[in-house]
Amino acid sequence: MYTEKLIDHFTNPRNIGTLPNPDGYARVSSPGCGDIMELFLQIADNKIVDVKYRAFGCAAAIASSSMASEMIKGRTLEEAAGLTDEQVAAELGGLPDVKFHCAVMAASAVNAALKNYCEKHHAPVCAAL
Amino acid sequence: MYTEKLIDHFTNPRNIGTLPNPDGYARVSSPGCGDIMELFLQIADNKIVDVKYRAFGCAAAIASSSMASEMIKGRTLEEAAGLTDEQVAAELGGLPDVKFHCAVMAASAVNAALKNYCEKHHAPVCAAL
Amino acid sequence: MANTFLYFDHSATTATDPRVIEAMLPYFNTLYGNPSSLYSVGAEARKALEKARATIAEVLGARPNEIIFTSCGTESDNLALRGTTLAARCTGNHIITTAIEHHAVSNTCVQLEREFGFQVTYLPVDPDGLVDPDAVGRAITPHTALISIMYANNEVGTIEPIAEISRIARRHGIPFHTDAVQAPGLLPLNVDELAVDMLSISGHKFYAPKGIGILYVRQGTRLLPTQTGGGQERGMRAGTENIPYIVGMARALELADSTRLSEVPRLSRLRDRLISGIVESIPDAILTGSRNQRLASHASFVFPGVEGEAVVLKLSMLGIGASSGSACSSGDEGPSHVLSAMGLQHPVARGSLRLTLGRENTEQDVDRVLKELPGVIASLRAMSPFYNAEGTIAVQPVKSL
Amino acid sequence: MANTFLYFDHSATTATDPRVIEAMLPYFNTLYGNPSSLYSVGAEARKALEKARATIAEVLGARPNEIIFTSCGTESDNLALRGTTLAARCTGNHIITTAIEHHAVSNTCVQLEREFGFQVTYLPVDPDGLVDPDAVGRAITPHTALISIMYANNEVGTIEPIAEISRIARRHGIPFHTDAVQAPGLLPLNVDELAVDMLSISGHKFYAPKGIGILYVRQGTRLLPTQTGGGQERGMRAGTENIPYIVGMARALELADSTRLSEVPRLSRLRDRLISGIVESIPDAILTGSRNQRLASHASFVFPGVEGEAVVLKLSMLGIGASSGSACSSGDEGPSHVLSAMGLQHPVARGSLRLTLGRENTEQDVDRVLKELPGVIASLRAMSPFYNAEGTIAVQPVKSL
Ligand SMILES: Cc1ncc(COP(=O)(O)O)c(C=O)c1O
Ligand SMILES: Cc1ncc(COP(=O)(O)O)c(C=O)c1O
Repeated sequence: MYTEKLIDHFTNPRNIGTLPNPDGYARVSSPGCGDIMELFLQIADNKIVDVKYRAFGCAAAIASSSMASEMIKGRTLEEAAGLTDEQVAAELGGLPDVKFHCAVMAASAVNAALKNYCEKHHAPVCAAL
Repeated sequence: MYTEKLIDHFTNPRNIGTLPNPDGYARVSSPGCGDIMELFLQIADNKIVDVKYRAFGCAAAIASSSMASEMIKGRTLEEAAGLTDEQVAAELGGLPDVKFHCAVMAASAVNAALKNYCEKHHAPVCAAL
Repeated sequence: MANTFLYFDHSATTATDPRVIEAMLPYFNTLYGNPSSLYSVGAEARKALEKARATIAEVLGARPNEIIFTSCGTESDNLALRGTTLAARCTGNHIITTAIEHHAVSNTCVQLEREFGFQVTYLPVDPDGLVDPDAVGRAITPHTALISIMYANNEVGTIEPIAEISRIARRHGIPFHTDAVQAPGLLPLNVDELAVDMLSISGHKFYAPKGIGILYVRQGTRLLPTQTGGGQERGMRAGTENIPYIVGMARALELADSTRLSEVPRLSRLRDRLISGIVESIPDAILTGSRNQRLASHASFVFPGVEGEAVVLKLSMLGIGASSGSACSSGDEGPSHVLSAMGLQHPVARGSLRLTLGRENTEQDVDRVLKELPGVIASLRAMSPFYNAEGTIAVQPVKSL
Repeated sequence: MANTFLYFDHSATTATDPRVIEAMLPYFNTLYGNPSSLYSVGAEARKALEKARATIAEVLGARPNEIIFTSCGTESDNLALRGTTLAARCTGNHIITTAIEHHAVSNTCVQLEREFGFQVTYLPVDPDGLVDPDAVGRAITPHTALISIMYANNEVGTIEPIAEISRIARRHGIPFHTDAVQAPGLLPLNVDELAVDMLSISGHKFYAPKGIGILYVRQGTRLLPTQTGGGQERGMRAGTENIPYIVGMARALELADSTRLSEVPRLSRLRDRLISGIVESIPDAILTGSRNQRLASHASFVFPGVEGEAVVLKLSMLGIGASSGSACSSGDEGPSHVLSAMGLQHPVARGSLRLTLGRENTEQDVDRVLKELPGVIASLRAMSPFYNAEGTIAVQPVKSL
């Protein structure tokens, strides 16, 4: 049911942890099943220079969070702001239908954390979010 | 489902046939499934000296008819008139519940043929029938 | 009496094919996981389940998510009938079926009539057992919730004009179900060509075990599930899946369908030899069912003057397994409803014999039947009050008990 | 990672016992007849069927004609619930059950409510998962048509006071059904001592295959059949009988019941070792279900801060098969209804893990779990937003998507 890539991100999740003073922060939950992702961004020169997260949920939730964190690390805010659930799922090699909401959660966390940063810093990327 | 004795009477039915001028005759059918037994008695000196029958029906019907014919052959009218379905079934070593009506048919044919004889000959055994 | 038992009752059930047993065995105690579980033995079971579903969908020309696994043909019929009619009971209360359906359909209709207020039209058949498609059209009312007509009859082998009838149903927007339990390996099963919305299959009729079935349900067909619980079979049929049998049935259906085009002519030749041999050698033998619209495996007769169970038992003692529709036993008294619907009445209808061919039957087997059967019929007729030496049937009024 | 896979999910399903497979095999392609047929292969099948029925009746202390063979535990539950309530629907429209039944019971109750106008009382349970017999008595109305309460719960292993409750039902003349699917081999099954009118069993929980079940129905209990067709199972469950599985299940039940008195203490010791080992080595681990009124095979927990499926998957990678009630998948979102009924809410309830023991498990197996599990829980907690280093659960309001 899960791809090897997903299992790899579940078994060895990248960027696990928290940042003490994040520039961008979000905590989102998946309605219905109640999975949680908490995302911490450190931003400098319009770039995501560090990213950490914590996740509560099934293997797909953990792997989606890990994958999303990898996909935005080192990217500009504009690049990261475009992240979609489909991209996260595709990068994992696909998700079972019933688990697609995990990719939705991860992409939403990215966008919410970017929005949090933008609101605090009046960054122009906000308009897109 | 059938006893060996029943199978024997089905495979080698005794007293099969008809009598041209029977002293007692009956044709009875089993309601519902429509099995038929036709019984011919030759009677002399208050005794059943010959018996023949034809039967249409399943193995149990044929065997019950055969067994009943054996049980009354050579008996006095009084002896034969007492024949019951339970006796026929018991003599066959038992009948499946759903086939008990076959023994009922055979015993009824015996009683009906005796009655037919008695009515024609005003024999006293009639009262019991 | 020969040593080998010759089996001529393939419409009743078949022996499980050794290749099917082999396909099943690993799923009993190696890959035995519950397909709903997450770890590896469960994952293997789930994979096997979905592979079987895909194989079956392929044979039916269907989508995998249109295949529901059930516990037998009877359950498939029940789910189709109860499921669609109970789902539609606020808008429709009328069912159209025929007078010659298997009891899995007809007794379910009776319960829907008695207990749930449905009205059922039981369409008549002609003396060959054929349903008139025009009669189906005429029976349709604005309240018709379902039409259910079998693909081929189990007692007399007649093949019904399903594709024609289903198109009438479709024009009226009424779901159409067919009991195809007798069809696998003998008739094409493509659900789009047949234009059916639901189709029932039972494993044990084509060399898979007894106790497994399929209901094909076209996407968009509304069904109220009749077995509720865990969400198995997309909520349409709850219960832990019988993986070994499902895997076995998929294999069996594949085998049956892939050998169909070669088996059908072979079986037809054997069947025709059987039919003409019997009709020629036994006086007053009557073929039941259609001569042309007939399953390749199926030969059925009535022999006036005898009773079917007695014939079957005598044949069995001679090492030949056959069956009769006349079983006079619990709950099922009197002659077959199928023969009655075709116009055959007691006592003639009670002299029914069904000989149904299968993979292992040969010409020699057929010849053995042709050698033994005339004597069996003659011996029973000799003691029958319904058959006299001149060969005519003597029916007289009888005294009932 | 060790080579052998350790199976700790016997409440989900079991591997079929080789002795059971051996008992079944002849009925696939040697004695494969249809039990309704007359000739020898059919007679052998019929004999096997009735022998199996007698064996099972003996274990249950029942009469053979009170045993109905079904296709699974789910069907048994469905037949008991639908069968009695639909038969009684003119006089009674009320059902009493509990909030912790298997979905085979609870979802059937939901359908009876939504589609057939029944009223259902779902009795609460205490934090151990126990039903209060007095609450059953209080819930009875003049319209109560059925009481259905499980013998032992599949998620938390709690054993319900069935014998006490059934006597209350009997005093009121209300039929009492128990889902005993988790009981064979672990609890006594005598239907008179339990005083139950109906009892459900599923083969695959005691080393018979998936896809076969039993419903015991006390003589005199009124049921409307839910699967109609041929007259099999005395008209209570139509469909050609699955002889191999029926024979196998009889053998399996015999084996399970005859080893029960020796297996229960052995399993209890393993279970207790598992429970105390886990509770001692994993911070904040909580045993779910009753400590004393508990199946000998059953250990279940919640681990705050983690999610059950993730735990199960990690254990599976370490070669240990377990399960979780938290499966967040189609149709079954959110935490288990059983844990909710016991007062455990999200997110704690989602950290559930069930380890259920079986015949082949040893002390070494238990010790392997005790060695691996703490690391699994710790690694998941390390990434959890619900669990901080101090070991307390931090639940904060969250932004929903
Ligand atoms: C036409 C037809 N429909 C339904 C059934 C019932 O199938 P099953 O025996 O699998 O319940 C049968 C055979 O028994 C059949 O021949
Ligand atoms: C308590 C309980 N009832 C019913 C069932 C359903 O049985 P089956 O899987 O045979 O449909 C199960 C197991 O799945 C169970 O644990």
